[in-house]
Amino acid sequence: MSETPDLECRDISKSFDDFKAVNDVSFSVPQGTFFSILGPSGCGKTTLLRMIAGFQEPSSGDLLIKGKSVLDVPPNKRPVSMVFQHLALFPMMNIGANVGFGLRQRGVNKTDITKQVERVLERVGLGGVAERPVSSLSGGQKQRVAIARCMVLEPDVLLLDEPLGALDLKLREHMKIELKQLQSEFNTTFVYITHDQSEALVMSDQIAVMNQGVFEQVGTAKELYYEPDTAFVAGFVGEANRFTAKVKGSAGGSVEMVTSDGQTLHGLDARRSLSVGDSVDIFVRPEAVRLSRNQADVAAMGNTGQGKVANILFNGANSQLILRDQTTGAELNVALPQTGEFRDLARDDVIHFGWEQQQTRVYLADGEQTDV
Amino acid sequence: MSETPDLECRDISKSFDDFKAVNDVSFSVPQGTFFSILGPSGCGKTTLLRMIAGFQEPSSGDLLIKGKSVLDVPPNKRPVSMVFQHLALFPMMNIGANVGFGLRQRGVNKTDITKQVERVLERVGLGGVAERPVSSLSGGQKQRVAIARCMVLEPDVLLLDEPLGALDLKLREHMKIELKQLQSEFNTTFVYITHDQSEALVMSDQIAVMNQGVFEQVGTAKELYYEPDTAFVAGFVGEANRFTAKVKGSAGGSVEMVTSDGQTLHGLDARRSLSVGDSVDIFVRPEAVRLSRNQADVAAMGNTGQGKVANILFNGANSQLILRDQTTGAELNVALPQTGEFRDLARDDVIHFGWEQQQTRVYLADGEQTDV
Amino acid sequence: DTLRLLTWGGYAPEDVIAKFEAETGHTVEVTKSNNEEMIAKLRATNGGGFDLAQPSQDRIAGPQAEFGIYKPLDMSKIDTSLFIPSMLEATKGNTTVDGEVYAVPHVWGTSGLVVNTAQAGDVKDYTDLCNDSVAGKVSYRLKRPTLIGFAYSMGLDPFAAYGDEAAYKDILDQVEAKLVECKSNVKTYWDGGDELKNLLRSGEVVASMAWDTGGWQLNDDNADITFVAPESGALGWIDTFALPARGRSDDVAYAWINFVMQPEVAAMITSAAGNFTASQGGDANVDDALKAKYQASFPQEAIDNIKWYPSVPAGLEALEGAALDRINAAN
Amino acid sequence: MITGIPQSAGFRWAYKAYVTLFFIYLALPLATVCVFAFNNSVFPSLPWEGFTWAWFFGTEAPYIGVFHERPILRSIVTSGVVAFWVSLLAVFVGTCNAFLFVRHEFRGKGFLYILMLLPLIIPGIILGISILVFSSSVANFLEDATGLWFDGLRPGLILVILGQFSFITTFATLVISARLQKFDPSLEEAALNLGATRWGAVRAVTLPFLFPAMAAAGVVAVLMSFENFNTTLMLVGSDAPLTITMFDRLKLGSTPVLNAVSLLLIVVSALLGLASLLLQKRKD
Amino acid sequence: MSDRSKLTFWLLLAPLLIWLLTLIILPHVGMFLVSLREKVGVREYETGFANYAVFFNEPLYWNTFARTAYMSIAATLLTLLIGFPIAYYIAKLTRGRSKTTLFLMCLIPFWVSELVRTFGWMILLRETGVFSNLLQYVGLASGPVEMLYNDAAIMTGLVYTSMLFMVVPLVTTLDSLDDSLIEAGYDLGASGFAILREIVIPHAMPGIVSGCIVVFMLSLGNYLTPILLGGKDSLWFTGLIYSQFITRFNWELGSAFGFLLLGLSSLIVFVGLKLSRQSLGKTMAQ
Ligand SMILES: Nc1ncnc2c1ncn2[C@@H]1O[C@H](COP(=O)(O)OP(=O)(O)OP(=O)(O)O)[C@@H](O)[C@H]1O
Ligand SMILES: Nc1ncnc2c1ncn2[C@@H]1O[C@H](COP(=O)(O)OP(=O)(O)OP(=O)(O)O)[C@@H](O)[C@H]1O
Ligand SMILES: NCCCCNCCCN
Ligand SMILES: [Mg+2]
Ligand SMILES: [Mg+2]
Repeated sequence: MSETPDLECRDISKSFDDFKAVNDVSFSVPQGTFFSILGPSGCGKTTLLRMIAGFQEPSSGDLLIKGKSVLDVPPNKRPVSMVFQHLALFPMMNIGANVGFGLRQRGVNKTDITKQVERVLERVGLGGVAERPVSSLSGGQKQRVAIARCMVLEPDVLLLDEPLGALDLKLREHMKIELKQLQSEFNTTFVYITHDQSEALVMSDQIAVMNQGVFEQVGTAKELYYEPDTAFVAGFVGEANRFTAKVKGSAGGSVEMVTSDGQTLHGLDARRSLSVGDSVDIFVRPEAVRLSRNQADVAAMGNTGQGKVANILFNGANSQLILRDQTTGAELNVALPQTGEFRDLARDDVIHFGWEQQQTRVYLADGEQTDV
Repeated sequence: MSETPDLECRDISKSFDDFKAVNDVSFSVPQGTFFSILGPSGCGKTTLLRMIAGFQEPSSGDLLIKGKSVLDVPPNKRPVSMVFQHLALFPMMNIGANVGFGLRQRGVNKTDITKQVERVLERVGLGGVAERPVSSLSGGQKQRVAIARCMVLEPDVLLLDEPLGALDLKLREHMKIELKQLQSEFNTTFVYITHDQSEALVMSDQIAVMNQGVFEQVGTAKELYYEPDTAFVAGFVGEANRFTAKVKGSAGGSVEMVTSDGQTLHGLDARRSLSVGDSVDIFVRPEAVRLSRNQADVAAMGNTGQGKVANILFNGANSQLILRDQTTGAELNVALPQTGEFRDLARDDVIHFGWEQQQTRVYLADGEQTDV
Repeated sequence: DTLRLLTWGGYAPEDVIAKFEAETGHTVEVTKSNNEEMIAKLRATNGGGFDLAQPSQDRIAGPQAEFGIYKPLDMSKIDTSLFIPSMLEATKGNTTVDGEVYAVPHVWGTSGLVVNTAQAGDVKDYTDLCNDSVAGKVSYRLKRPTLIGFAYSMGLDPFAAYGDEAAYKDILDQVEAKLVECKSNVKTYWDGGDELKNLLRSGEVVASMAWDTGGWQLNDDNADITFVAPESGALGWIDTFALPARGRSDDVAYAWINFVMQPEVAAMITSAAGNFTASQGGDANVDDALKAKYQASFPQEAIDNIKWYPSVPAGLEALEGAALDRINAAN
Repeated sequence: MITGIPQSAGFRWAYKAYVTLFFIYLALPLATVCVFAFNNSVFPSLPWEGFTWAWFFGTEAPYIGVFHERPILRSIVTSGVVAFWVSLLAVFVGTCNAFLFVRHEFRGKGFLYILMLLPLIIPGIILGISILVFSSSVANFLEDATGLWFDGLRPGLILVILGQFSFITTFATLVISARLQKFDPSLEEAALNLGATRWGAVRAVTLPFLFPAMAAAGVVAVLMSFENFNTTLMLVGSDAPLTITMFDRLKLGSTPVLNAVSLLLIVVSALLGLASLLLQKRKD
Repeated sequence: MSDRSKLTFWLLLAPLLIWLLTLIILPHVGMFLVSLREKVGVREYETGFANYAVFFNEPLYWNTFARTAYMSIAATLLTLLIGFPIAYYIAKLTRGRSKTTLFLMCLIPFWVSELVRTFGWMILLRETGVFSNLLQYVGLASGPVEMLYNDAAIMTGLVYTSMLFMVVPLVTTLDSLDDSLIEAGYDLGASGFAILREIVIPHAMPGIVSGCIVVFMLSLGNYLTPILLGGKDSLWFTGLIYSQFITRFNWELGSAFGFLLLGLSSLIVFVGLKLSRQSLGKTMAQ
């Protein structure tokens, strides 16, 4: 992309006393992108966002919006707007006054404010509520007002700090889709932070996975899910069975490993960076595991075994099986096929399972990253 | 079941002024069952539970525990214990005193109390914490203390009012499994209320789906999921595409319907209770819909069509597609196969879809229930 | 038993109390007050809460008629031989209501001027307090003696007008005008004797209308300060003993009266309060310095010129109060 | 703290300076009072005549120290007695009120609540006067009717206690209600569910939860009682509490013995304040 | 059970009713009745409004009344003006330990009685006092300066003595103002002043009103401060009431004055509540 990105962070860091909350983070967000930052609690997401908004000064690094450094611009002058976690709608003003607040500060005249407020409220599907108090809205509607309040100012970048965190489950599911729709309608650059992977996966064009102040990986949802760069990303994004093992043998890009339970697993060593004796972390997604009553069906797979059903977690389309490996006793989570093929499986049934070598993701255990 | 059930409600009702919060509910819970009551907010779950605990007097009906009516027994004398939504651990007492509270009320002597408290704490995996303050525990541990506090009294029935509601997502997933384990260990009858279908589905032996004060259906998780009795259950338990349509023709147990969009759908009319012209609600689960690039693959199914990909909600194993029917423009949610078969599908791609007649659940629209 | 005594500052010094307690085994609790508050308290308690009170003789008959807060004295329990007969008779006469006697005299003295002669030598009469030379450095009480003192010094005769409300009102109006005009000269209106002494001693005030004792006591510290009998005459008062209507320890009260009227004890009180008592021979034991000061302040013509308060007729106090309020409010 | 709002250094400096000045303003009179408790002079004012302990321990007139001033010592005891009863009554009634207003719904609740708040906006002197006038009329009536004496209805300790109680109870009610409001009623239900009786549940769970607030209300009541002047002034009989005694002294002209008493009061209040603070700490 | 809860209800109601009835309501009714008593002679009374007529016919009384009211209002506004930045500083610009410390430091003056506090001011302000000497020492004054016995001294004392009752409710309400509202304001382009006016003050309104009510009541009902610091200019309505009772033994007029003061205070509080659209119950529960 030769265009200047809407937002660019260059080696940005923030220390609190001795503690580095954000550590040399660099990224850029092209115009119109829905960019998510996904990471566990305390990893530095909010700190990063507040630096972008201007509420916190970076300890080092530079921050550019539309190509211009904004480090010296105070928050009330930056061309970014922020949707706060608890929305921070002004309870002392009605909805219209909330949405018009920013325009009033800019000295826009009253009739224009009324017009623009009504227009943006209509765009978020809330036409005609301007006179009502904020408290009369439902959670999802408040959400939309918070976005409208920012969008009416036509910011270059909209920052969102876990805006769905306070909503209940069903509404959150719904708002995920709605938020993405609003973003593409307004065609504004969104920087969205969350610790909920499903939010990030569903909505984003680009996702940065953050951990302990650094970005572990930046990519599309699929890249993160199917090709995690690091063990952290593999474990944090999506569900996975996790094993720790030692490399036993390595030949022709294929690698053989033995877990602490004594189970032998096979994976690919695409980069040929593993050597015998290395400790590795292994991740296998539950849906990668195939089941069969017939050994032959799975025999050709790189990893096979026989397991006893320890527990069936029936949950409709998302049902899972907990299998206990008959030889090693290790537990394995397996997604039940949505086809309902194994609907009649019962506890203590014995079944064959297997998964392909290339579905086994292997990472060197100590920090050093090896993607197979 | 000839054994007397642990808990039995007979036509129990509760009115607040003119409003019937619980309306002629009858059910019985055999010893050792994990019985869940699942329903949306405000449907009367808490009211029902509080009547069982004795905190609210039924307006009519009877309530039996181990075969004996307990209507006249005050709450502090009923052989039921309750785990409260926010646990209601006593902050002014340490963990041991919390767990021993009920025994103290019974006048058990001190040494016995200490012994029993220690034993029950060990059973919930918290041996040796009796002296610590409640605030030193994590959310999941508090949960277990709350259960221990009840279980030490060996109640006939343990009532749980959305006890996982206050926990965060990851912990809730974990506690679901743990709760079920505790229940089978203690072999106590649990009556569990929740509005989260996945909790109910994963844990329960029996689930009652409640709506507006009445039980819509009582059954196992699978029964509810695969054979919902009513439109409400079909819509509330699990995800579903919903259509409203009119019956066009009915022949040999098979029924043909046309949606308001003009789409023709086929379902089974097992009870042969539908007649031409009836308005119906139709539910199709996203995972029941098959996709194919090849029309021939789905041609044999009762319902087929061709759709354009309107949106891909990538979410790892739970990814969904939103298809727009090319002829009617209707939207259809389709679960993407976990196999990753359609991983390369992109927006605006056109694809064939289809589902079987028997996967189409049809209900008469106006209250009257017809299960096909 | 306990004697709850409602009295003026200085009338029940610690040494006297200690002596009384040692001799009789009773204890004494003292509440310090002034005339108005004594009456107000007794009125609120309907004559309870205290066993012995010491209002001035002119303030007994009126309140008694109005509120019935005292009980008649049983003269047989009082050793009348301890009193100076003329004072005893005068007091009994002024405090008789419906044929019953309500008070016997205790301490007497005068109100006049206390002046720092070095800085305010020209202050000779009440009205001199309004001279420019002492602007901002004078003080007086905002109470009825001030009204009366100023009236005399303005050449009026308020006591003579006691019987004629209209005439009295006319006098009050003139005095009020004078005091309002004089207000800018005033530093602050003093309230208690010690407060005034502090003001004079610190030099914040150089001349004041005040009780004679204050002047004499200050004279010990600073020879320039002394009591001056005003040219228009000092005002003579007698503070008394009266029994509150619902006192509980009458016997102790009588015991106290008979005890403090003994000449030696009376002398102790005189040296504490600075004023002479109605005790027969009580002045014999008083130290000569005080006597000397008394004589210096009161040459014979000044003694003859003392205006003794007659009993206040009911109703006048309301007029006075209103006038005082207006003075207080004026700017 | 709002870290996010950048402000100019000059503004921040001026703001800090203002805050500093404010606290100097708060501290100055008290510090002055304390310092002059040690002035070797009969006036609590300049010039400084040197340091002395006489205003605490002196026995020679006029240098009589607090510890040898019988009337002052007696009035401290009186104040203590009054404060004790006032806080006991206020906390008791305040607790009852809290339960009533937080736990019960009844007709006229809003009206009673406003009535309960009323003492806050009645000037203390009026409160004192009205009680004085009323109790006097009742006493007069009863005495006329029975011929007995009703000294308790005349100015004196009982009326002082009742007078202070009449408005301090409002404070106690507010403090205790605030905490009871935060109480999760399901705790009480949990206790019932575990077999406790209704009163047993209140005793085992609710009262311990309320205790810090009750203690805090008690301390506040003691402090307010100790320093109350306006209401007490109208109701006092022969036993004057400390503030009244000090006021009488001050009117008559003060010696540094008043500073000495004040210093002692400051110390004791500070200790009480700290104690209540520790109680508050424990409750969170 | 419902019988028992009825019993509990009545048992809880009883102390409240006894308290309010015997110590608040009946005494005020009694006082009102006394205020209607006209004295016509020694121990002779008639019923009527003569005492109220006295008030309205004597300019002195209603002047004092008005002066007390406006001085109290001035003291209230001054306290608000001085206290607000302090409360804001404590609530919003400090955290943790220093917040607690500053807050407690606000309470320190109230560990002693108003009398002692006022006494302290007397020592500071009097002609031979600390300030006067200090001014002479640094050469700003050539002779002793009297700072006591004037309205400014009364104001100083009133503001000082009221400060706590303003700062505490303000800190409480400002504390409950979510910081993110202020940040959101900035983020939307507001200046510091706009945020103060549009967000902070509207949010703090209940605290402002409750602080103002209490401070106003305390000033209006004050007795000590005007007496001790005001000296010859101390005129205050409570002083008039006191003197009717204590130096004039005129309970009837005193009661009438008391009622008028009560009426005035209720009226001003009512107007204040109406203007700020607050309710007594809400603001006082702060
Ligand atoms: N003002 C501060 N002073 C000191 N440490 C801070 C400050 N603000 C944040 N931190 C620390 O920096 C780290 C990152 O905090 P941050 O709020 O950015 O996390 P987060 O990723 O937003 O977490 P969450 O998902 O819980 O909101 C945390 O360890 C936090 O304790
Ligand atoms: N004491 C009461 N008085 C009046 N109505 C009540 C009372 N308690 C409950 N209700 C009403 O009864 C209905 C059922 O309430 P209930 O608390 O049982 O719902 P619920 O199913 O537990 O909901 P949730 O999942 O939100 O907890 C609601 O509409 C509620 O408003
Ligand atoms: N008008 C009567 C004044 C009485 C004064 N008694 C003064 C006592 C001073 N120590
Ligand atoms: Mg955060
Ligand atoms: Mg509920």
